[in-house]
Amino acid sequence: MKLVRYLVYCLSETGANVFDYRGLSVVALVTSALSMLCVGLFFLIYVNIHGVVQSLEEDITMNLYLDENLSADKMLELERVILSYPEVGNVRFISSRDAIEAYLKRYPTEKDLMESFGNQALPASFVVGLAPTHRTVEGVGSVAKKIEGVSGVSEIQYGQEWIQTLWWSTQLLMLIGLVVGVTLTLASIAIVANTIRLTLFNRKHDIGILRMLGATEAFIRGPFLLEGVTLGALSGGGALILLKIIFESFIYRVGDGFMQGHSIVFLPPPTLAGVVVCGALLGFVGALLSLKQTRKVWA
Amino acid sequence: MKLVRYLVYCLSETGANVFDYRGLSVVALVTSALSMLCVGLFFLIYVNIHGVVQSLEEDITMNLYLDENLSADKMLELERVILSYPEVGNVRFISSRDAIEAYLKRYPTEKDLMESFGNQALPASFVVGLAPTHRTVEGVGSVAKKIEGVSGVSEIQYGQEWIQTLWWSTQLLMLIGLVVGVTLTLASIAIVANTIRLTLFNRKHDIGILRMLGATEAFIRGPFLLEGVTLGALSGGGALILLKIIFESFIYRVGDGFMQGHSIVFLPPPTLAGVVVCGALLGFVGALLSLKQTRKVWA
Amino acid sequence: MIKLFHVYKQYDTKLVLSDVTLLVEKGDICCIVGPNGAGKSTLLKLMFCQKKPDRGQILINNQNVTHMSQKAISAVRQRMGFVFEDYRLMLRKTVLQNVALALTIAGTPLKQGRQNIDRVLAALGLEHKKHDIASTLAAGEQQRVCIARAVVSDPLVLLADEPTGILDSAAAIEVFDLLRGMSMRGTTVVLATQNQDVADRFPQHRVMLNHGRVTEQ
Amino acid sequence: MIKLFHVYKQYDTKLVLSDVTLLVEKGDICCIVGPNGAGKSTLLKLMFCQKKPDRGQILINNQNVTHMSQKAISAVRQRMGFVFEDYRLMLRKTVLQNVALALTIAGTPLKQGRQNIDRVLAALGLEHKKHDIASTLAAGEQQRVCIARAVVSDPLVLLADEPTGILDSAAAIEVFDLLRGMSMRGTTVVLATQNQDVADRFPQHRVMLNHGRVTEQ
Ligand SMILES: Nc1ncnc2c1ncn2[C@@H]1O[C@H](COP(=O)(O)OP(=O)(O)OP(=O)(O)O)[C@@H](O)[C@H]1O
Ligand SMILES: Nc1ncnc2c1ncn2[C@@H]1O[C@H](COP(=O)(O)OP(=O)(O)OP(=O)(O)O)[C@@H](O)[C@H]1O
Ligand SMILES: [Mg+2]
Ligand SMILES: [Mg+2]
Repeated sequence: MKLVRYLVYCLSETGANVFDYRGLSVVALVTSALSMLCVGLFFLIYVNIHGVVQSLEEDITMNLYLDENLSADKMLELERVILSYPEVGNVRFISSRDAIEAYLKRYPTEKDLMESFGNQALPASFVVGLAPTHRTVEGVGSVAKKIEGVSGVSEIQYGQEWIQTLWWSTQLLMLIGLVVGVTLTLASIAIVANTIRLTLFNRKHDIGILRMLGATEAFIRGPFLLEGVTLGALSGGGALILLKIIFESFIYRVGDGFMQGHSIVFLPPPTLAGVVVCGALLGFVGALLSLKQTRKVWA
Repeated sequence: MKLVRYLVYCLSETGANVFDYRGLSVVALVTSALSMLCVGLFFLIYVNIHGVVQSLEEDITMNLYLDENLSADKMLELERVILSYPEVGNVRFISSRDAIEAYLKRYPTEKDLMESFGNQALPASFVVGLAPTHRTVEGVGSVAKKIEGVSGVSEIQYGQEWIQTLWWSTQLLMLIGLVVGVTLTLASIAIVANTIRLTLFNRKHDIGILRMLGATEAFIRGPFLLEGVTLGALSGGGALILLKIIFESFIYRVGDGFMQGHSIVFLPPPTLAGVVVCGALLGFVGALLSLKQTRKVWA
Repeated sequence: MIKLFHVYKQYDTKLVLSDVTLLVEKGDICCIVGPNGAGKSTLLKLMFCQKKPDRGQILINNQNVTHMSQKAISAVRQRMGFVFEDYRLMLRKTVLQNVALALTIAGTPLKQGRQNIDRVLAALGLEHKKHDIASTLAAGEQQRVCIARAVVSDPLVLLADEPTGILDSAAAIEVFDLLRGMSMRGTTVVLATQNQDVADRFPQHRVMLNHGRVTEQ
Repeated sequence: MIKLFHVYKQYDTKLVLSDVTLLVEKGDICCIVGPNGAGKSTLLKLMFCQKKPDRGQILINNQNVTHMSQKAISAVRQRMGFVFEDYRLMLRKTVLQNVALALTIAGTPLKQGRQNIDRVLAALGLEHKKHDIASTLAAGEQQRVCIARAVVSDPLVLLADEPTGILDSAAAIEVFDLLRGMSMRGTTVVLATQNQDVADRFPQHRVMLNHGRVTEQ
């Protein structure tokens, strides 16, 4: 009963604060929604590129070219050794002849050249598929390192270059996203904190009265915290709406070219809820920061 | 006399405002100095790259390769025509033989090849230097277009590709600089405006008294405008100091490699003064914005 | 019940209260009289835990409030009413909201609260101003709202600093009657004033304060 | 000199002043008496151009102030002094700074200003508080500083709303003497009070106000 009355009080106070300083509140809402939008945009891009990377990673295989003149026994043993690694999912043998046939299918004009080299024109190889748990850019690197030392293997190929590029790109993207995210998150907090501080300064006299009436710190702070949470959550929601609009009207069309048939997705529903909750949390933190001075100033 | 007294009043009020809310003032100073620093950094990079671009532009020449078997008369006439363009500064003739000699000096091993082609291995050409007023990326393009139609000229070469790249890079840099500059300038204004608004809200009661004592709007606003100007100018100055520190300790060392011998310069002194003045102006605008509401609220 | 033992209060070098010892029984009305700057408001602020004494002890309802946490002070204040020169009304709120706030904070049940509000506003002649915004009231009306807010939660202790200074004689008499009624119901009342006429109305317990010293009791 | 012709002031449906006609000669002391809520403060605020009348005309020193620009109002106010219930002191500043501010705004020459300050503070018994921060003063002392600020620039017109409500009798007498001295030197004084005793001290020109109407002049 007492709690209900307090909640009613908090709601009406917050409403009055927001209404009395509606200009300020709107500015705060818009600016912090825009910062959150930037973070969301980055997140959206990240989620989508991450999807592509993952599907590309699933196709990662490794070619092990074998020493010339390796005996059949040795080859079988090698296959068994490779299969024993936990990172390896499957191994397919490609004989020198298979390799040449595949090559000639692709480049039929080079038949003469191939024939002049004889049967050993191309070396035999194993195509190694990775276990599902290791189908990542890091995974293939670590397996390659293990197999390198095994005798009978002359060369390992697994598209180091584009895998490295992919790896660095995602790392870079994550880094930039992190920096941008942290900066703009701090900016949002600062914006909310400043807004609350303004209403707080305006309620200085009223806060003094509350304290004289025996209101506890928690009682006094409630409406301001609620205001912060409301502003934050509304900013988060606003950012999501803006994000959806941009997504529908812009990214969705532009992006398709880049995505190699991989369809672009919006943020998943739990993430959407998460953004709003995070917004509320940011607002809460902002309000807390600005409230730190109440006790000091108006004791 | 009256003015002196008013100035003393403004100074003491501003001092009191800044002192009473020193935490706030410091935060405002630091954040707006940082935004201005970003703008300054961009400006610095722009100034330097612009310098390199200018010196590169001065070296821009154009090679006009001539039709084979053009008679000496025709060549002379062509030279006269080209020199008649106002954009052209000088023309140097390089005969087919000169060209081959120059080529062989660079690649001595290809002597046999050259000899097998005979005297006409490389075409004769004019090297066209541009008039000082047209030594720009756009200038060379327009001249090339004019000469293209002239008979006797088989081909024009002026490094279209790198010139285009250079052109686009500077354009892009200018665009990004503009966007970043405008955004952060607005941010600085907002920061100062918000700070002044906070002190203003705190002086509400005092402003009411001032108005009752017969103070004019100008009188009341003076200290707040001064506060804005001071904050802005200090932010500008702070940004410059930070910029200088970064310049000395970081850019100066890193940049030298990129700059192709062109020495890196700091912003010129008039620009330095300009930054501080601009800072003051931003602060002034910020203060004006936050003062717009005084009349409305405390009439 | 309020007890002060040898209380001193000093600002910088200026001694504002010196060796004040005072006992106000439950249900008593104590009138502190003295000229401007005598230290009356300071004394009331000490009782309200708004300032701390430099020396001496203060007991409110058998609780020593001299060294108390902020939280405990809040709890004590919820059982006290005050009419001070500063800490007046919330000017953006209505009379009702201002008065009801005291009840919300004190946690008085809603029903009893509503009855109290109506009774107190009637006693102070403010019924018809119930829904007016505080800032639109005349100064004397605002002062009466402050008094209403102080008494509405039936506090154990009521501290009133010059409550009738700007009230006309009719309103002042209403206020005095209200204070007497409250003391009859057991509230301990401390009243500070510079006005001899006001003091003369409460001859039972009168304390003369001058330059921070109790000169007559 | 102040003239009001058939002045009306209304808030929403509530008529606060109705058909007030009043003439206060230069150097006159006019005492407006009436209970709380009679409209005294509203009347003074109209004279001070802080509110506009709904009907009627107001002349201050032969200037019609009924429809004036903000700038012109500022100029008029520089020649007026006020003691109002709100718009009290700048609490962060010293007594001297508060009083001197009025002189700075009115543009009084520095030398004369200094003399005025010393004279006025002495007359109100505030010399020793000259460099105290306003917030540390007792309520009555603050009120006297307000009065000092109002009279220091030798205004043509002085409006005082309940200036002695919280002052002790000695201080009140000082204030009354000050007001009489000013009126002798040509200042037109309008004083509003609910207190009959105060009104009795200014019998020359007394205006009874009740429910917004002048009942006796
Ligand atoms: N915070 C403070 N710092 C310094 N001096 C103070 C402070 N508060 C009060 N004083 C001084 O203490 C003295 C007593 O002040 P107090 O407000 O208690 O007087 P009072 O009896 O209430 O007077 P009044 O009738 O005018 O209200 C005054 O001289 C005042 O200047
Ligand atoms: N802004 C306003 N809006 C609505 N009503 C108002 C406003 N200002 C004043 N009033 C009403 O006008 C009436 C007269 O107010 P005023 O302040 O002039 O009275 P007063 O004679 O000064 O009383 P007091 O002696 O208490 O100061 C009051 O009833 C008040 O409620
Ligand atoms: Mg007092
Ligand atoms: Mg009044």
